[in-house]
Order: sequence, then C-alpha cells, then structure tokens
Amino acid sequence: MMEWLTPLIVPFIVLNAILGIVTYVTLLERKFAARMQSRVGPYRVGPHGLLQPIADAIKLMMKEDVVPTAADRPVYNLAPIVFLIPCMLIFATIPFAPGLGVADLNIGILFFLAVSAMEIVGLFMAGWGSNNKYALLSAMRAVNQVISYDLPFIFAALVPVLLAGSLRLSEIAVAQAGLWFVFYPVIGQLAFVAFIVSTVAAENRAPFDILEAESELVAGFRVEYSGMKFAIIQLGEYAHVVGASFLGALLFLGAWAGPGPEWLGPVWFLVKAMFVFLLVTWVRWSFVRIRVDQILALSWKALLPATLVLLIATAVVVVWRGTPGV
Amino acid sequence: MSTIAPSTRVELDYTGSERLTMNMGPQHPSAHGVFRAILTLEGEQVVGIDAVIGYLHRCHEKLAETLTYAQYPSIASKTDYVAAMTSEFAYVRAAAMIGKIEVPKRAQYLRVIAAELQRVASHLLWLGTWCLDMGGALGGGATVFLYCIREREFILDLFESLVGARLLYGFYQVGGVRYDLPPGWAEQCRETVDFIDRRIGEYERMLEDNPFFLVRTQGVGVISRELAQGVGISGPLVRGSGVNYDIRRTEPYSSYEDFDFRVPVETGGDCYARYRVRMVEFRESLKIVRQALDRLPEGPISSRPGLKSVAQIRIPKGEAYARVEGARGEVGCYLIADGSAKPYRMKWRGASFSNLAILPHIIPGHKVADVVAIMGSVDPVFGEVDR
Amino acid sequence: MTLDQARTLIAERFPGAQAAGDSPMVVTVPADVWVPFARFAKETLGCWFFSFLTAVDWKEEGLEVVAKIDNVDEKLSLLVKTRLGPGVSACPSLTGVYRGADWMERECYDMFGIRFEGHPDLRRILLGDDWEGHPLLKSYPVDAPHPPFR
Amino acid sequence: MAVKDAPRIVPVWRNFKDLQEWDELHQTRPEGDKHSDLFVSLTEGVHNFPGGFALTTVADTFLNWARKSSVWPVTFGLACCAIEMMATFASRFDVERLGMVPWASPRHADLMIVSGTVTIKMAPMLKRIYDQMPDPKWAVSMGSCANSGGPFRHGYHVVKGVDRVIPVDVYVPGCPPPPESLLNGLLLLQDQIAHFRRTGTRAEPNPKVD
Repeated sequence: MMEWLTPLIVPFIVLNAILGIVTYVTLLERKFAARMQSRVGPYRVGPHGLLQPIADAIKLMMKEDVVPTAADRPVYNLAPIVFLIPCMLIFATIPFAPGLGVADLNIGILFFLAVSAMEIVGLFMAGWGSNNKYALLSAMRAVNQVISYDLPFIFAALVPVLLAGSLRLSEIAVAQAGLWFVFYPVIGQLAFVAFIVSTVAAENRAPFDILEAESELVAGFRVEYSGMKFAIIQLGEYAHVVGASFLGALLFLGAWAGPGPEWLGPVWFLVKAMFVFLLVTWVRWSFVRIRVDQILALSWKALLPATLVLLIATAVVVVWRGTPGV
Repeated sequence: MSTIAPSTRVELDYTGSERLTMNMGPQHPSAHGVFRAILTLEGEQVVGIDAVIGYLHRCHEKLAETLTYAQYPSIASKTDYVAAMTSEFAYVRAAAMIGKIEVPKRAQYLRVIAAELQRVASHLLWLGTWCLDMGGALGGGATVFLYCIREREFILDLFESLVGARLLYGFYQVGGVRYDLPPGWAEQCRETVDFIDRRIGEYERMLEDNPFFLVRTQGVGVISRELAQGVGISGPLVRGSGVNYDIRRTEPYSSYEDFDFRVPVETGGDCYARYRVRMVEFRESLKIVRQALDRLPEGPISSRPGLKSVAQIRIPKGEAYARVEGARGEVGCYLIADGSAKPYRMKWRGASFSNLAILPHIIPGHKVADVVAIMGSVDPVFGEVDR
Repeated sequence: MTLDQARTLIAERFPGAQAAGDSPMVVTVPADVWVPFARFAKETLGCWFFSFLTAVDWKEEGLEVVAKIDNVDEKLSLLVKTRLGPGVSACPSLTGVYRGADWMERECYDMFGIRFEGHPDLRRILLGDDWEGHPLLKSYPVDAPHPPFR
Repeated sequence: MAVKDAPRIVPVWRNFKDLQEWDELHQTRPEGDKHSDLFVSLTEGVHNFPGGFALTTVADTFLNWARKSSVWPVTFGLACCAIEMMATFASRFDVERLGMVPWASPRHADLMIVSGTVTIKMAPMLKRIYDQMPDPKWAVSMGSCANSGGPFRHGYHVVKGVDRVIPVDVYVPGCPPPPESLLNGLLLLQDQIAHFRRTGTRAEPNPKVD
C-alpha cells in the first residue's frame, strides 16, 4: 500500500463518519425530546422519520442565501466556516479504538480544549458581521459565557488527566481498564457532574443557551443566516456537542472498554458518547434558561472554585497513593 | 407605514454608557401576539421602554354599534380569545342589566361552570407560554408548554361537546345560555377536573423544586402595592401585590355568593407571587366547578326559552357597566342602549389593556431576559389590549 | 364610607355635581371641576381603582367623557361624567391624579380626538400615527375606505 | 434552485412610501443576481438537451421531496387562530411528525402561517416578515380573518384578506379552524410543494385534492 495515503484516507473516513453521526444525532435529539414531551416526533419522512435529517439538509442547501445589505460581507460570509472548522477539528485527537484515530497527540486533551474554545471566534464574527442587534447582543453574551465556562471545563477535564497521569487521550482510556473514572470514589462523580455542567454551558445549550435565547434574541448570532450557512452553523453546533460527548465518554466512561470482542470497541464508545449526549439533552429539555448575570455568577462563584478544589484534592490523592493510575 | 416617534417615556438616568435601541416585536416569539416594545439598552440592562400596541385593533367597539344584542356575544369572545367565555359574559351581563332580564338559576350555574373551566384553560395556557418565554422553544420551557397544552386539550374537549367549538364559543346569550349539558357531560367534567388537579400538583413540584425557575422569578418585576393601585391593574397581578380585589367577592354576580372559595393574595409583588396566585386560582376554580356540578339545579337554561341567536332582543333605553372577573382581571363592558336593536355605544374595558400599562413602570432596570419573564407574568392577550 | 355619606360629601363639596343611582353611582360634574373632583374622589372617598376612561359621542350635543373609579374596599363605585359641550374637544387630563389614566386618555384621543390638556405624551396608541380621523365619532363610517388595503 | 418571480396579485404594498423605501434598501440586489441567472441558464440548458429532461425531472422530484418533508413554519401568531396554531404544534396534533419545526426567525423558515386578523397597522410588518424569508417560501392563510376579513370585514382597520398583502398558497377556512383543519391545510400544502416546478410557477390544480 502507499503509506503516504494513510494520513489522507483516515481523516476522510473519520470526517465522513462524524458527519453522518452528527446528522443523525439531530434526529436522536428530536425523537428523545418528543418522547419527553409526550409527542411522537419526526415520523412521516421515511420509516419512523429516518430520512428526516437528510430532507432537512437538502432543503437547507437549496434555500436562498440571503445576505443583508448592511452586513459586513467578508466577515458575514466567513463566519460559518470559521465556526465549523474548530468544531470538526476537535475530533482529530480522539482515538475511537486502540490505534484508530487521526492523530494520537501526546497533548491530545490540551489540543481538544484549545480548539474547542476557538469556536467563539466564528461565533463572534457571525454576531458582528450580521449587523443585527440581536446577533450582536448574542455574540457579546457568548464571549462572556465561553470565557467563563472554559476554565471549569478545563479543570474538570484535568481530573482524569491527573488520575491517569497522562495528557494523551489513548492513555487516559487505557488507564480506565480497571475502573472507569466515573466510578472513582467521590472525586470521579463530582468531576463528572462538573464536567457535564460546564459542557452544557460551553456548548451553549439550555439552560445556558442565553446566546440563542429564542424568546429574547429570536435566534441569537445566527438570526440573519439562511440556507446553507445556517446549516453549517447548526452542523458545527451539533458537532461540538458530539465531540464533547465523545470526550466525556473517553474521560469518564472508559472509552471503548466493554464486553464482547475487541472490534466492538468503537461501537461501545459510540454508545457511551450517545449516553452522555442524551444526558445533556435531558438537562436541556427540563430546565428553564437562566439569566446572563446568574450564569456568570454560577461559573465564577461556584463552579470555578469547586473544580479548583476538586483538582487540588485529586492531586493530593494521587500523591498520597504514590503512583498515578487506578 | 407608521413611523414611531422615538419616545423614551420612562427612562433611567443616563450613566454615560453607550445606548442601544432594540426593537422587540411585532413578530417576536415572546411577544404573545403582536406587541412591540422599543427597548433602550445599556449593555444588558433595559433603561427605557416604549410600548407600541394596536397591531390587532379590530374595531370591536365600532362594530358593536352595528351588531344586534344577539349577534355580538360571539364576536365579544374574540376580544379575549384565550378566555373567550368570560368576555362574552361581560357583554351579556351588561345587556341583561339594562333590560332587567332575569337569568334562571340553572343558567347562572352553567355560566359559572363554563367561566371557571375557562379560567383553568386560560391559566394553563399562561403557564405554558410563560415557561416558554423563560425556557425557550428549544429548551425546558417547551416541555412545560407542551404539558400544559396537553391538559388544556381536555378542557377544550369538554367545551367542544358542550358548544361545538374549541376556542370561541358564543355560549352565553342575553338571558341565559345557549345549550344545556349533553348527557354524560357532568361525569366527564368531574373526571377531567380531578385529572387536572393532580397534574397541577405535578407542575408545582416540577417548577418549584427547580432552582433555575426560582432565580428567574423571585424578586423580578416587583410591583409595589402603591403602583398597583395607581395604575389600575386587576386580576392576579393586583392580588400578587397584596391587594384583595376579586369581583367575584366584592360584587358577586351569577350566584358566585353560593360557592365556597378562597381568593389568594400574595404580598411579594414579583413574578413568583403572581405565579403563586395563579396556581392557587387553578385549585379554587376547580373547586367551584365541583361545587357547581354538585348543586346544579333543574330548570330552564334561558329566560327566553326557544329563542335562538337570530332572534332580536329589544333593550330599553339606558346604560350599564357590567364587570366580571376574567382570567386576567376585570373584564368590563360599558353599554349605552338607545332602545333599538343595537347598542348606541359600547366600551370594552379589557383587563390586559390596563395590566399592560404597568410594563413601562416596572421594566426599566431589569435585564433583557427579565423583560420576557415580566411580559409573560403579566399575561396579556392582544385581542383584548387592542380590541 | 357609605353611599349616603358619599352623596352628602359630594353635594357639600361640589354643588354643581349631580349624583344618582347607587351601583354604580353616576356623578355628572361640570368640565371645570373634572380634575378637582377626581382628586376629591381619590383622596376623600378612597376611590383608588381606576377602571376605565372613555367618551361618548352624542352627535349634536357634543362629547361626553366618562370615567369609572372604585373604592374596592368599601364597595363604592362611581361613574363620573362630564359634558364637553357641542364642538368642544378639549378636556383636562386625569394623569396627575391617576397613573392609569395615561393609556386610557391616549386611547380616547385616538378614538374621539379629545385633546387632554396636561397629558404628558398625547399621541395615538391603537392606530398608526398617520391615521386620519377619529373612528369612534358617529360621523365616521365603520367601513371607511383606507387605500390600498380596503 | 433558482426561482423566477411568480405572477402575483396586485402588489398593494407599492403604494406605501415606507415600504417602497424598504424595498429599495433591502430587496434590490445591487450587483444583479448573477449566480441565480447562471444557474437558471445552466438548468435550462440541461433540460433542453436531448434526454436532459429526465435528469431535471428526477432532480426536481427529489428536491421537492426534501422541501415538502421539512417545511419549517415561522412562529408568527396574530390573533385567536394563533392559539389553535399553537395547539396544532403541541402534543396532541404534533406537526413535527411531518417534519415541521416552528422557528422563531423568519430567515430560517419556509412557511408563514398567517393566523388571524391582519390590520392596516400590521400589514406592512407582515409583508416585511414575508420578505425576510428566503426563497422558496410558502404562506398559509389560516382562518376567516386572514382569508377575507371574516367577522371584522367591515371594520375600518382590518385588511380584507391577507392575499392583498402577500401571495397565499393554501387557505384554511374556519373561525378559528380547529387543528384538524390546519393539519389538513398543511398536508395540502405539502402536496402542492411536491408539484413545485423548476420554472417557479405555482403548482397547478391537482384533480385529486382540488
């Protein structure tokens, strides 16, 4: 085989698999929400509504692309792409099975956290370029919120790193062979809860979705986007959520560990990621949204100190036990 | 077509920050219809608001002068379309007051049952849309909204089997009601009432155990007792501010004095107090329905038996102001009759119109997100505001 | 404050006013004591609840302004009326006494063209700013054409 | 898919100064819509090429299937009918079965359900919201008020039918139409969309449903 082709083929396969997953995750969420709300959800488009995401995607591609006259054209047009790229890049370091991944960096988790915080650039460009007051207000809120919640997100994600003693994601996964970190006494559960809360906030999902708050800001930063650009933004958002779900499954739920033969590993990983995703969705569809000042207060006054203390406690435990790992 | 003068009527002092004028409505998910609020913002804080209404002005008062006393009640239901029964009630009561038309006891009880069921339906819709405002169509609010609508459908089923319509009824007629209870209706109604009673307990637990809901409502949009009395708001709003004013008590009509119920009064004046008042009202309304079903007397349902809506009613010369306690407050009808088949002048006192006038007084100083919470807690229906 | 007490008080303070009926008590006052009477009703009679304010077009006899105020606690309700006289379309504003009169008077101006003197911000409320005519006047036809929509 | 202007009802909004200015600012495309024109000529070329019509027809069918399967209405409540519209979106009737998700912003929507009386003060706003929706877009007139003015037809401030302001695809009668009626109207609209043609003209009367 031509060895040099591998770095091209693997990302291509992963990217397409991820696109497929992200597309169908929207259907999963809609079905799940519908069940929560005693509805049926998409049902008529294809058997059990299975073709719904495809219909949505094609329809959005075929819609007219409206650019407001007063918009800042380059910024407006570039924003969806700038928004999408970090959301896709976060999958680069995730190992889906031992040795199956795009790049298993030795600072994998750092890369993940750094890149996932970059979506804010595209988001702010979208808000600014639209020349719409709702969008501008939403972008301002988003910057506030993402900066506030990235710190607790990072601290919560660092707990497994300390426990595993490595920044490499595959090694964190391997370290959980004996005991998933979510079952690690006390520390594991607290870190998982903190991780879920800050994930929900960093992904801008309800109850922390102040930046797309329909009832106040109509649709937030993407209010002026239509057609394909809107589809790209939606895709980016869901990709971010799915990426964070994979990270959660990897950090706390033992990644590909599970019963059955080894080739079932990626399937188990996907199932666990979907479990985290449904957890986030469950939170989303059960809480009312809180206000911007309350969100910031929650982060700076409660979550950040709590995760810091948790991190220090983890360090103490690790030092006390002598060796990293379980 | 109309250019609104940039008037900032109620505004906080200028602090030196840059200001942004933001337009909310007329098409806005939380506008509850067609309402336009021109907000002046300093960052996230609202410092000024100019409320623009009239996007649903449907000429009710002028049209009432061209329609007979028998024709208008079904149009009156389109003023407050969320609680259509009570708005018909005000009109037929005013006409009956001028004509000194007696209403049979059974009709009075049927009117009470319909009005109280309507209050429950209206409050259910309020709870749903209010949570939708605070929780977003893509969040937890939608869940509460869908639950509330689900329960509301059961009451609409009752109305459908009683009247034949789901939303706008024409059930009340001058001198009585139009239809008697169909067979089996009372049992169905009892079941529904019990069912909704249980579900309301569920909502209370769901919302009041939810810290996010509490921080969004407690201490937000406080209406002081003085302000409430000055602006002339009524209904759950004024009762949430510590004023005991319920027309069913102060001026009992249609046999309300026969029933045992409590008028909830909260002193907080914030969104949470108004929520509590309405939650208690749910229960009290259901209680009244049960009592009315138990004691429902036999007899005619109209003092003009056999006459249907097309029949002409002659009302002597005179004037009257009739008010009923609607779901949103005092729904009043000021009617001047000149002895012909049509009224000379009709003034509709919409509860939401007066209630909405409180907004410019309480919104400045709050965050943008609170604007929608306060709007929802006021519960305006724009058919009644603009008429 | 019983009904009779209120009636005697009104007769003492406002000789020009006529009070009739009991629920609501219809009080007709001259236009020049419109505001003093409202202040008296609010402060002495305790009528804090401002229910509504409207007008009636009596064709040749001119406009009549009607306001409904209540003392909720003592079940005293007043329907206060004043005749503006033929051709007159100016009336003192109640906004200094009742804050709730603000929107009501704007609506009344919108519908009848009555200029409330002393109102802080008298502009149309329900109809557009460029609307012509005042619809609730009897001279205004209900289906007045408004191109291009009707 | 490029869409040429369909023949429309008399454009009454042209008489409004405010709207004319708005039209000039927001509706004209300063550099000309080169992309759409190019696309139109390309598709027409393919269509007229011997055998090409098969391709375009298949593509049309497929795209129309996608369009009809995901009609997103804008949550735009005007009056009484809005309550019934909400009931249609809610649990018992649940239009999400058909792939319809109510969206708050007109930019993301394909369908406007005009639910209630259109007044003269509201008509320009309604037109503006309709203009904000990207093509291809549809409008459903719900209830007698939106169809013709309904019981308020004689009022001085009521527009006698929303079709004087925007083009309407499906009229749903009733005052207010129950959710079943609206659902039927939406199904008829889906049927119309399935026959939406490349040339952009509206669907021809379908003998099955009309």
